[in-house]
Amino acid sequence: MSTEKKNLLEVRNLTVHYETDEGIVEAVNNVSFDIAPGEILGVVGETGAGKTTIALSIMGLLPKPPAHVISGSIKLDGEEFLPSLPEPEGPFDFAKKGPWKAEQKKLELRFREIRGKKVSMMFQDPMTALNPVLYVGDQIAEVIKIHENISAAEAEKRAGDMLEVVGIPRERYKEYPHQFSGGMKQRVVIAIALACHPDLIIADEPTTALDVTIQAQVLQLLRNLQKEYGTAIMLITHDFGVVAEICDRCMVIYAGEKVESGNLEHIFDKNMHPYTRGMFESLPNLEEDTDRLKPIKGLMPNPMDLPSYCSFAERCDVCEEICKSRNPELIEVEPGHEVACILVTEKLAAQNNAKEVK
Amino acid sequence: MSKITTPAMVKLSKKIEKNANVTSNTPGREALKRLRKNKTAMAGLIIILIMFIVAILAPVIAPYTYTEQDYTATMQGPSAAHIFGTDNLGRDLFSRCVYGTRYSLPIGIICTVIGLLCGGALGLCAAYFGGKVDMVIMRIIDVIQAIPSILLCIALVAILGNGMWQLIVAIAAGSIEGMTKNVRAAVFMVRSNEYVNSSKSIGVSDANIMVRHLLPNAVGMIVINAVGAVSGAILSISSLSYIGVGLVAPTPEWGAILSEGKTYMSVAPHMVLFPGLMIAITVVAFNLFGNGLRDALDPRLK
Amino acid sequence: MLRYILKRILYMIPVMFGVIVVVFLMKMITPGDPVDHLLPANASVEQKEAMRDKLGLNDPIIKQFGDYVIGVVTRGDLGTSYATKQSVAGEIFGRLPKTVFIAVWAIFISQIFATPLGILAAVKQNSLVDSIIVVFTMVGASLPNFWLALMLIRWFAVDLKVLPSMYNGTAASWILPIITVSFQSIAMTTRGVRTNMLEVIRQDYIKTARAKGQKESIVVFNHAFRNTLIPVVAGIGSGLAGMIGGSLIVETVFAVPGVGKYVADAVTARNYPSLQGGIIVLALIGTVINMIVDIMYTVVDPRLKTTLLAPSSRKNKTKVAKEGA
Amino acid sequence: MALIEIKNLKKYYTTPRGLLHAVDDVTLDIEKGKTLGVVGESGCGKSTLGKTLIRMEDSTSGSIKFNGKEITGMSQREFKPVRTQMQMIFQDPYASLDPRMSVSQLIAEPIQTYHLAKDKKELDDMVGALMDEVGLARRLVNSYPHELDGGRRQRIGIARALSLNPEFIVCDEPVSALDVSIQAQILNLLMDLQAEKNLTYMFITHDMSVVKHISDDICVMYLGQVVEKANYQELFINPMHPYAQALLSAIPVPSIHSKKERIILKGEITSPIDPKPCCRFAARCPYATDQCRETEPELKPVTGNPSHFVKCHRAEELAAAQ
Repeated sequence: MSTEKKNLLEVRNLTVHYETDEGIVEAVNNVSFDIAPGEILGVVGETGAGKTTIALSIMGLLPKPPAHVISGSIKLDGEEFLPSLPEPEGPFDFAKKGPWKAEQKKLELRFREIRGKKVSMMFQDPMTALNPVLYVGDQIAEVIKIHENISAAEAEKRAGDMLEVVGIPRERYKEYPHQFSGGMKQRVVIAIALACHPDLIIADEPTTALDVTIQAQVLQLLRNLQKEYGTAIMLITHDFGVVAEICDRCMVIYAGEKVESGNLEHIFDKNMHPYTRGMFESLPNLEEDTDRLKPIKGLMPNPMDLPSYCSFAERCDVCEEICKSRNPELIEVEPGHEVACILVTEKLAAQNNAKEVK
Repeated sequence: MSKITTPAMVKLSKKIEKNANVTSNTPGREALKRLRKNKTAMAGLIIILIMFIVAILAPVIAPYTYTEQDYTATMQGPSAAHIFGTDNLGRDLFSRCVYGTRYSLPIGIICTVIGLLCGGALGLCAAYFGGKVDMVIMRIIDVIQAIPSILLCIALVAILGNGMWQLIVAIAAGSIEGMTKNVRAAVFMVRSNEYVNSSKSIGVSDANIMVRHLLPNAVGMIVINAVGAVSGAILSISSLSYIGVGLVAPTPEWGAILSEGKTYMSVAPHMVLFPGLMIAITVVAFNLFGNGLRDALDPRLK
Repeated sequence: MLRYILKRILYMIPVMFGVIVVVFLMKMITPGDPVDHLLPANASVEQKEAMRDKLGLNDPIIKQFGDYVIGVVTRGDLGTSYATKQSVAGEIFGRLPKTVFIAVWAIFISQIFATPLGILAAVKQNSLVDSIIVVFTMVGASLPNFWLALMLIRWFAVDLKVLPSMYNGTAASWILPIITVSFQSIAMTTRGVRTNMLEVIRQDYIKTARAKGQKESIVVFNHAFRNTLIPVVAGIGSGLAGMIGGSLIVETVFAVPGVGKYVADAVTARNYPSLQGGIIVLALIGTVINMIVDIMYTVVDPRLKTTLLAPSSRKNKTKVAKEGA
Repeated sequence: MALIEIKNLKKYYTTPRGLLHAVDDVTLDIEKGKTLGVVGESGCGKSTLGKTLIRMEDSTSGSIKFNGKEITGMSQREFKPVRTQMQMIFQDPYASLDPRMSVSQLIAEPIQTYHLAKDKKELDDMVGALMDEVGLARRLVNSYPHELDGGRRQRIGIARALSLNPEFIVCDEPVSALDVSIQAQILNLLMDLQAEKNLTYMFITHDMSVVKHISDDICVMYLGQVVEKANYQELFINPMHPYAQALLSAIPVPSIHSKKERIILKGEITSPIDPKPCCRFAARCPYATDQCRETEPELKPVTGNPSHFVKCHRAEELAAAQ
């Protein structure tokens, strides 16, 4: 991993739970990762893997309640954004409540300063991400007005510029979202995200709702703008194709845990975690004919009832006795390539032992 | 990766163990479970049940008959002998209010059921057949809707004359418009679901789709609205009585009791207060229950 | 836009025609002979027969219906009051301003209170404030308005003696009727605003606004509230229409000489022409209000505005087609 | 003889803005035991085509022959026996199952509709056999859809479609709502069932890799029309229509070694309301000429390959130039 200081975003041991009527959903468990400036990190996982929860934690937009950040640290440019004080236990814990509330308030104020300015977020569905009763132009101007001390006219002019940057003529400033097609709306969403030249954009499945040809347009635009502005992107997706297209690095999330991460070569060609492998094998191949797909058997475990050992053990083809004995730890198999699999750990340890014996 | 153990999680794992052998719950049973957990809904239901018991046991509960007059004790305030006080003829208000449950409650429910049957049939036809049938029915409903429902009820009672069945006809007729619209909307919502298409693609007949898919899925929404309609009907009944149509004095209907009492309000406010409270409590109970039902049947809104 | 308004006005015609048909049918089944009410009790059989001819009661029903419709539509002829032997239309229109006055004020007051209360409850969902507001709306919507009116009279007129108990033409005597009507309306509107606000606050575009770093208060008012305006407008419409129906009761309690009291008096006196005339006039008002509400929708909801303005939407489409990457 | 023969099929809807040409003049054959993949972007009419085919929507004009029999003019009674032969699997397994029915009720519904079981016992046996066939554990027989995941729900949908022993199944995006690992399970199941029962599929999807995997022939639709139809390999190796070329080049490939040239199209799919009589792709086509903007090309076989159809004035000219 690159030197700690250079990182734009550092997430350490993030654990987030949702408290629901049915029980506690362990959405994110002990996830750590970094994003360097100007880097595109792909976050891949299936529905319910906890990708969006990670994104919302970074933005400070988790719905509380029911969400609770149990532990961890989120540092943006070295500044800590998770509260240091523990949550009060119940409404009558007055001793903890006062300072906790004060800290929450301070954090919220700080979050408001960075949201849209330093980190912006694109939500999954462009159809619903724009306010239906406001002009699209004004929705872009809004973020500029919040963060930059300029006149309304100036902000509107800048918003018009942004429209042109994403390939929409500025005459359409005074139109409503419903007058735009899906791809155009996503362009507006990109314009909002980029308007204040943030250091990091969190894009939550930005192209999932779009058709293939439109997806290609939007990805191209996103990549071009990313290069031009030097913005880092955390791209959440379930599609390895999209990752291959634009990402520099990739991390795979399974049942709220990070199972593998590395650069594209590590993930696509030298992947070691059985889940990552299984994902690739279950994809229909475009380049060559395959008679049968190799699906991963079974289902993702209920996030309310995760096992005390490797969450993937029940679905794993190569699972051994030892896999059900403990939780795997994330180890670095080669520089920048991390895997959380007990078998990989064991194999590596055996190799090292052999070396030592020699 | 270490596991974090919190007290809540321990509680949860116990819960999971408890539920381990519960294999399946029908959506209806799950809704019922949610309903039972809903405190306000249960409070509403309990009040309604108490009202029913009072209605059935009225002769036992009421210390006097509702016609018994005591000229030595007219317009007395609440006391141990007359906990709600007495009216201008010396009748015991508590007894009259107790007997009042025998009017508002059953009539309100009967009117709603009649309105639901008529309106439900119309709404179901409109929603299912669509096209011209829908248009004709909805135009008729538009006309009825144009006349404020309380006015329609009053006009009908004025023409039909005072009395129990006339009142029922009038209130039921006044509720048809709302019922038709509700049932139509509910069925429309269900009809747009893909599973209706799925059954059509199999070749299931229209009647079967209506009975097996549309009604069971729409029934929740219809019931919620019907419960709300009962409280509306109870308010209408008492409003009519108050104006002096429908059930009139000396019937111990709450609105009628109140109407009798209003003349003496400056000297004997209890003659207005208690019957009004009875109406309010009953209506609140139905509204509470209706809201709870909504939460239980439609968890999305919570 | 103009075409839409015109269409909406034209649409009122069949509805009002239907109302007239309903009222005519009521007239047909109404018990009693109208002639008895219009002539002195000692009138001779010939006099009655002449009156009947004059009123067209001997004509075939179809002709009676035709004459009735023509009378209502062309001359605003709603018949003659049994009680005063005056034109019903004239009497009603003389009383209309009072009813409308109460309703408009009540709407105004209820919006002023209900909107902030509803928003507050939704923003602080499940808090103590929310619970109090919810309980208030529940109880407020359940109180019979005549009872509430009597209680208000008792407190303000009898006990405190600060306001007149009955309408007497002074400004002070308007206060209690308006409070009574608005109270229920506040409860119902608050509930509506809260439900809609909760719905809107869950939407993605609210998350987007928050992700911009916008202040929560601006998120609530600029983004969320503007989207709840659509149902709020609908609430105003149905509320006003409902109030005009409810005016019957409140005007009776406070003896306000409005249309509501006129109709209520007609009911107790079995003065059918006045009752039927009242139905037609009140239905007309309700229909007009609904029309205005439908038109207002297009103002608050840009989605409706553009679909209704067909030419401009076509223009947009060509722009989309021209659009390049 | 093909199992399904579609000739000049049209399905128009009247909308306030004009006539929507959802399916416009489609001519197709589907051979028995084969899979025809239908691909296109949202709004291209592929779902409407599927629904019109099994008469969930009545066609505006044109002919559909099933086993040589014309079915468009049939009365409901005549059509009833045919309907059992043509079934459909729906896109969203969350919406296409009645939430108030248990698994057994859902699977039994078609059997009961056609009175195929003599008694309760036989019905239960048939339901159990179907559950085995689609890989649903029998212990789930009394479960409700809300308790099951997407993959299992889609298995119920498949069991429903299979219960009448159809010859032909329209699969309308059956895997697009599922995660990749589950998607592979369902695709395998569909292919196994086809091999076992000699089923004929029409597989509607927007996912090019899925359609390539499962189809024998593929047709590409654009604004209600078939613009290209060919064997799956032929289409992927040698796409002739500029739209098909763009569509194929736009697929993100999950590999870091694929270095293909992307064709990024201008603009977006327009709506098929009152289209002009010209090539519908002309507005976005990088090769469009005046001819393309004035006259509509025909869907005709490519010279030298009678099974490869393309609807483009310039296809062969462009292919030769490359």
